[in-house]
Amino acid sequence: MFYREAGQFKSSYKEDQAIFPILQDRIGMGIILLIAFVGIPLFTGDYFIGAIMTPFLILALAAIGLNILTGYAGQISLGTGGFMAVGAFAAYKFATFTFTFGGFEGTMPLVITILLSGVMAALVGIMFGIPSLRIKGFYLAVATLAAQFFIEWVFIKVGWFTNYSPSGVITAPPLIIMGYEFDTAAEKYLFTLTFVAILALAAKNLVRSHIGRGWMAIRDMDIAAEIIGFKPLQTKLSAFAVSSFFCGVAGALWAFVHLGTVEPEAFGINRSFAILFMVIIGGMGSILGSFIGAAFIMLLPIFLNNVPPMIGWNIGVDMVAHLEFMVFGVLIIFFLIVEPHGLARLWTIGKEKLRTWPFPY
Amino acid sequence: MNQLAAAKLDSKTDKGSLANERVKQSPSQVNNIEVIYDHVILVLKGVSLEVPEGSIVSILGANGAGKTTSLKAISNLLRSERGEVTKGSIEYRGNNITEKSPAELVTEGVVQVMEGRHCFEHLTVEENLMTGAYTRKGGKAMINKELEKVYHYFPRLKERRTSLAGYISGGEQQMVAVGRALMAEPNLILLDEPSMGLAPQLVEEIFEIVKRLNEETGVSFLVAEQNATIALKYAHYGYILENGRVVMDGAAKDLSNNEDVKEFYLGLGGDGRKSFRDVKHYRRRKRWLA
Amino acid sequence: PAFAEDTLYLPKLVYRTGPFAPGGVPTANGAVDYWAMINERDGGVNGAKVIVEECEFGYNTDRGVECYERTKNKNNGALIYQPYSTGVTYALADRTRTDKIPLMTMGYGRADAGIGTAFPWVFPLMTNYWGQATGIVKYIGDQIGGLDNLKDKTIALVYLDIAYGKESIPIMETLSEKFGFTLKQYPVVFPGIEQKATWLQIRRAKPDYIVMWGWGAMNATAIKEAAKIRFPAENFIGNWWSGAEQDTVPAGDAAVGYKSATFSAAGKEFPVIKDIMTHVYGKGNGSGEENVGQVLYNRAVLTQVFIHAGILTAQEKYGVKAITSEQLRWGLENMKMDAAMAEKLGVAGMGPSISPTCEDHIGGGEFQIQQWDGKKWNIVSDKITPMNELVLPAMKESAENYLKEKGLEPASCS
Amino acid sequence: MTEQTVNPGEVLLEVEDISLSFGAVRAISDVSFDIKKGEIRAIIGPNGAGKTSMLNCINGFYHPQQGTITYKGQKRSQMKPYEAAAQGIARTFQNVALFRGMTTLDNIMTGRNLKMKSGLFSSMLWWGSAQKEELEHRRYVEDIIDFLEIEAIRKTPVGRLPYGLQKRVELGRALAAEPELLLLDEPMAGMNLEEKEDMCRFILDVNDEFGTTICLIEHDMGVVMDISDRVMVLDYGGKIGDGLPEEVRSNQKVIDAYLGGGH
Amino acid sequence: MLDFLFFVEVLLSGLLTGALYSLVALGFVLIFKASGVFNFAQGAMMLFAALSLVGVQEMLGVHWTIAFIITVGIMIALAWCVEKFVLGKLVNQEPIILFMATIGVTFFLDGFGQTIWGSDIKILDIGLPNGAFDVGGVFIDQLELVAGLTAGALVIILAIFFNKTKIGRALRAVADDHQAAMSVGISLRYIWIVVWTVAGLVGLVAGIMWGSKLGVQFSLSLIALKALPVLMLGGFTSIPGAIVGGLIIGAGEKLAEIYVGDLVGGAIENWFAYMLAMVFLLFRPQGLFGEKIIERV
Ligand SMILES: Nc1ncnc2c1ncn2[C@@H]1O[C@H](COP(=O)(O)OP(=O)(O)OP(=O)(O)O)[C@@H](O)[C@H]1O
Ligand SMILES: Nc1ncnc2c1ncn2[C@@H]1O[C@H](COP(=O)(O)OP(=O)(O)OP(=O)(O)O)[C@@H](O)[C@H]1O
Ligand SMILES: [Mg+2]
Ligand SMILES: [Mg+2]
Repeated sequence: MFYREAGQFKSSYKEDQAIFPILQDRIGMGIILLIAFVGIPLFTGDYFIGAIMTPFLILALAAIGLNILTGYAGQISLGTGGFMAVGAFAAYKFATFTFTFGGFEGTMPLVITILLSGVMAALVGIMFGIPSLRIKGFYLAVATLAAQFFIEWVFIKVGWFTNYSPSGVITAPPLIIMGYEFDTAAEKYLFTLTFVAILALAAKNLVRSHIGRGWMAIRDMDIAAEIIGFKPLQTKLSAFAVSSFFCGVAGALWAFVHLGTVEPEAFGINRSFAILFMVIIGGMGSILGSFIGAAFIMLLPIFLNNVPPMIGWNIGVDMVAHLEFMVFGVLIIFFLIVEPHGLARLWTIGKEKLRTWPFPY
Repeated sequence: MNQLAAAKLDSKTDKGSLANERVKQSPSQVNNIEVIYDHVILVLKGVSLEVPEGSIVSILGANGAGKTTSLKAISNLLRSERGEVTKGSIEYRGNNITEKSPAELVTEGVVQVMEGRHCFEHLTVEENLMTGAYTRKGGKAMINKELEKVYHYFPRLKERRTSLAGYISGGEQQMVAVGRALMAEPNLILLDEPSMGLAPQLVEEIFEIVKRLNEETGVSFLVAEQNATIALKYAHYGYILENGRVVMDGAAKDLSNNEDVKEFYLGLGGDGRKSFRDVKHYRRRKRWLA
Repeated sequence: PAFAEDTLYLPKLVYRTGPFAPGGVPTANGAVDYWAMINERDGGVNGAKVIVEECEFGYNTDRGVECYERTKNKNNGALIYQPYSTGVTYALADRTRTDKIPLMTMGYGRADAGIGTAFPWVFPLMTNYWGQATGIVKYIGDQIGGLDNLKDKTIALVYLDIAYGKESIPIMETLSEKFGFTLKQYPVVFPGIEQKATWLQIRRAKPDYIVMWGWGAMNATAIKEAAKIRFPAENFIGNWWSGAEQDTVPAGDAAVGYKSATFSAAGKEFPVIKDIMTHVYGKGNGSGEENVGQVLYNRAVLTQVFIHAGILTAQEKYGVKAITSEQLRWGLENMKMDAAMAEKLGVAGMGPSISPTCEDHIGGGEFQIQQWDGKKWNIVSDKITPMNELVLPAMKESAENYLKEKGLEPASCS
Repeated sequence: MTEQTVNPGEVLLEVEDISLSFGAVRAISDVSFDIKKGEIRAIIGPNGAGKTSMLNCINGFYHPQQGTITYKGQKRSQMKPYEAAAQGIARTFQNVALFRGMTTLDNIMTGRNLKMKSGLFSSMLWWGSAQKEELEHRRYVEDIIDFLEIEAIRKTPVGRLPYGLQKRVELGRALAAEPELLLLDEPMAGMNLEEKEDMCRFILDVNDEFGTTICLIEHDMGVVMDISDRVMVLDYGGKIGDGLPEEVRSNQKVIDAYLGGGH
Repeated sequence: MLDFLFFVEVLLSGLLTGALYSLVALGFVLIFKASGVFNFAQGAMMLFAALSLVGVQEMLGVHWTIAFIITVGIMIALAWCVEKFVLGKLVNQEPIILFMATIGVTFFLDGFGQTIWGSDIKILDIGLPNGAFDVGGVFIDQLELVAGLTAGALVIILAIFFNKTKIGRALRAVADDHQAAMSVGISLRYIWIVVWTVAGLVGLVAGIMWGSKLGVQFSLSLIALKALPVLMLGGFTSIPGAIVGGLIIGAGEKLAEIYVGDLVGGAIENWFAYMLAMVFLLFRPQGLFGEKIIERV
């Protein structure tokens, strides 16, 4: 009833191309951003901000990255963790690298550091993307898994990356931008949020540009795509590059903002899987889906874990954990059956229904 | 429905004795069904069809009219398309089959040839045909006999028997799809655009096969076909679908004499068949319902 | 009504599920049972009830962090954390610093965390990995009649190829230079359930001794493989995370004679364990009787005992029952775990006597070597003190790096 | 619009006795024919005669073992499909090959990709040049949509469209590339008369409005005979007839092999 | 000379380990063959099967053979449930969706298994040999020998079952096109239950082998990761491929670890296996024996 585009005429293609053609959506988005930037920092506690929202946003960013590669370009990847690791360790190297010229000595500005680390990840991503020209579908997973394990191994073995810390664990320097240190949970959260918001917008723009269409074309039918003129090499590698860039930045944020220290294992194969799950359950080929998926995969277990105590049902924590696993598994299946194309699609169908409400169809 | 009666009558006349007593059995019926895809897209808005035992019935209609959907509703392949029959019922030989699984239906003799080939790419042509006989009990001998029959219908397939179905030409795939259905010794075959992509003489051929099977073994056919000329030539009875509704039905003969059908489906305007070149840029589009 | 009565809140990060559950369960049980016993027997610590809350994190670092954040402010604030996970330990190092909560990492975590000025809130309270390595080499020396006999010997270091496993490498290299034995390193790919290649190499290299830095499923596998290549079990020495029933029992006969380091004796004869049996299991409570007396169980109990001692010291100094986490830090830095205290807390002979200070969060500490006889672990060496002259400088250096990278000032202890 | 290197009537594409075989199967055996600028050239023949394979050779998806293909006066060696596309060859497919995950609009937009240049970063920002470019092409695509009368399904995912409409969208995608040579593989399969008439109209219009050269495979003799300028007939990979429609129709070989008694 | 012996030994134990991998890989192949589903749950199924075996044995205190039979029953029930509540509802969806569904199954099984059987290490001893032969200085692990033979036998049996019977053809048909398969009367239910059962049993066997190696514990399910390169190298759809792939990967990774690993700091096994598989795929994108990837317009 209230969700109608009726009477909202688009007088130009420009308006029609807008991200949120429908007024209600624009308002909704505005409210969400307002809550995210103002509401949450003001009205919620450290636990929610620091242990829930910040990691959630970072993982969502990684999910966007993978979604570009798997959801939009159709290249299944299990190397996400690896690319995040590249981001994290690259950021660490850049940050701890003090350069001196003309008497002036200092380290790179933080934001540059993080973006550069993304670029590094992109390069590595391109390298491991090359096999995708020949290897397709689930088989491609092998190439990305190779990346995953190889990268992990390199960071464990090559002391240089960790400045020769005996355990191979890196400790991130404090977050200082122009002399201002981000150290409270809220500050760190806002720092992350800004990154994520901007990058998410960039991603959205990208996927609706001709580049994004190229990716989707390759995904849906690579032969036809090539026949109508998309160069497979360029298209696929660009997807790998952009995707890895996002993952790299996410990795850097994870190390610098969330944990403040990481061991290579923090970006192990399980991370890669988790993020793939986020993409699939959230919705392949949907930026919004990346967020929903991240929420589902990361927050739901925590929530489930909190439920029994909340309802004053005290069973052993191990039992709670087992239940958490089972319910989680069941929910995954349940949502797939309700809407195989992911929660994001569920959301759009919901809107469809709203639009035609009160008439069934 | 008196037209239908008529259809039965004249269909009787040109039918083998075997078919004759089959006719007495109750027909396959689709009663006023409504089909919805993805819970939101309403496609069939109350369609009723009837396929008397041992008759050939054809469905005509524009793209998107709902032909394929109707057939899938009968063979119950809708589920796998996230579509569902929300109203009405489907009966086959007197019992309701709306809930039966496609596999069960095949064992009962209802076989669909799907639109757009749907071959098993990684199986050879011969293996494809053999899967057609999956539900049959008989041994190797029987299978080989059937194979020979199909090869006899489509010599082309015999030449390509060992190549993967994924690699054969579009038309060849179409033959495989049809041939596969013939292997299952069906009572009711649902043909979805059998002529698509086939060379002219093969189109004739296919319908000849339909006719022969129908007369010799009394198999009934429900054919969704775009080539109205030939469809009506071979069918006993016809339905015309327009976006989800049956807008006209009657004995094939009557239909082919109907003016509108003539003009819009058979391309026979008042002055015989007009050339595709002379098609006007603006044309009066006839629609039965706005 | 949290303030109605005095309480001490000890959240416990546990992993009773996942790949490391076999080790996680006994450690968790030990801690929980101990405090249950204290509440039962003495009605808390000087009357202050102890609230233990478990939080399951499945050995998964970010879930660990989430647990920490979830619990840290409950019941007027958590007193101390003991994650039993290297990853979480590293991740919490910063957070506990800002939140001013002690982090007990008894026998694991950063090797340099013993430097109180650099890590004012972290308490290894026990020889760290480097110390342990030196100690084990010392023991090997004793076996062959003196460290200088190490000259022409070969020692193989088999370690799990992750952060934890690599901690010992630098010091082992230093040692091999110092004593002239050849050190051969054999990383085992995580999670270490497939080690064929490693053991083929070892069999070829024919080392005199094998030192193992393993954890979880890796240990049992290694012990079995060692037996398969007929390597004498008594020359195979694991560190103290590679020497529990969970490692030897699955290995069956292969494990007989296998040795490992430990700083906590196994067995049920210690008063504290007896009390747990009577006051907890005796009353039909308790979380896992089969674990009682096992190496990891007792180690967890011992850890709690140190915390207990810290609490007592703090209560005494500040004259309050419900102490704060900052007061507990003082308590831990000033407690004396000597014979008397051990006697009082019923752990005489169970663990080392230590006396940490503000600068030194290790406070001495010794450990022993135990051997598996097929049924139980028996102590087979007298107390070994690490070669601190080697260890301390290394720790100091590493700690300084840390402060530099973090841009932190060393905490003052005056 | 790609610049015109050849003027009307001239040979646009010359195929000189090419042969193509897959293992034992001989799909095409030394066939030669040419396509003149601006004509509508039909290829007919029984199923499995090698028609589709021929198109695949022309746009570089298959590489004939023998023979040469000369396009716009230059002999071309093995070329990749996207290179062919870049040279102005567009096509539709026998089994619809649309991008099922995308809307009609996006599908047709992909046809414009060769003309879109804006880079990663400007696309990310969605500002200035990138946006301008996008809108320009959108306008062009909208014209095609109007022309094909598919406004109504602009935003529908093509996966759910009925077969006939999918074929139409595919044509749109090919047109969007403003091709010089348009290859159509059975564009009217699975259409009823009315729709065939529409299709013919589109093809004819494209042909005489943009002067696009068209090479078309079709099994509906009515259509072929009416709209094509010249017809080539393949059978078992070999050429058995070539010439004006009526010539071909009366060619006995063709009648036996293909048309059958019916016609 | 001695070095040559050593080489032989490395090779042998590599091959044997490989056979152990292929035991796990087999399960994946079966299910992929029959429905184009990459079954993420295979590892979990293996663990669950082994857990059930030991659990039943402990609980009822019966001889392992009886426990085995009961476990078979359990695996059949599992297969039935998977079809009924998961796959049956996802007919005709893209492979990646089905893949995700199997992930759901994984989570459930992990939780369920631990709930019933607990998460501590269980000793699995059904009297499989445990030592090693010493053949002229070359050590051969007895257990692995047994495992190798079992794997070989399984492969032969399954290969025959799937290639000679009409079910075999039906399977491939289903994998190609769910809808078309139904339209010719193949009952997906039946096919899937059969296949998942067989896969479950293969999992059980693999579980027994690995279980008696390192005790039945959660880490068992991690073996799946070692099976992936095997699977890809051999081809997702080929039963013989599983064993051949296993042998290649096994031998390859061991040789690499020992002769190359030293030079670069060791522990290269994991990624080397994948790199190796990748190199093979670059030449045969469908794996050694996998079905051709059909590219056609
Ligand atoms: N899986 C689906 N999901 C959503 N809508 C669908 C689906 N399949 C078909 N439709 C819609 O149902 C309507 C009827 O489609 P159907 O395929 O039955 O038409 P048709 O008569 O077979 O057309 P054609 O002659 O082109 O095959 C179409 O408008 C189409 O958009
Ligand atoms: N990639 C391939 N591999 C093997 N054989 C092929 C391949 N492509 C085509 N063929 C064979 O070549 C012959 C010609 O195929 P083509 O698709 O060109 O026929 P067609 O003329 O298009 O027939 P139709 O009218 O049915 O589309 C067929 O027999 C087909 O089996
Ligand atoms: Mg149809
Ligand atoms: Mg063709």
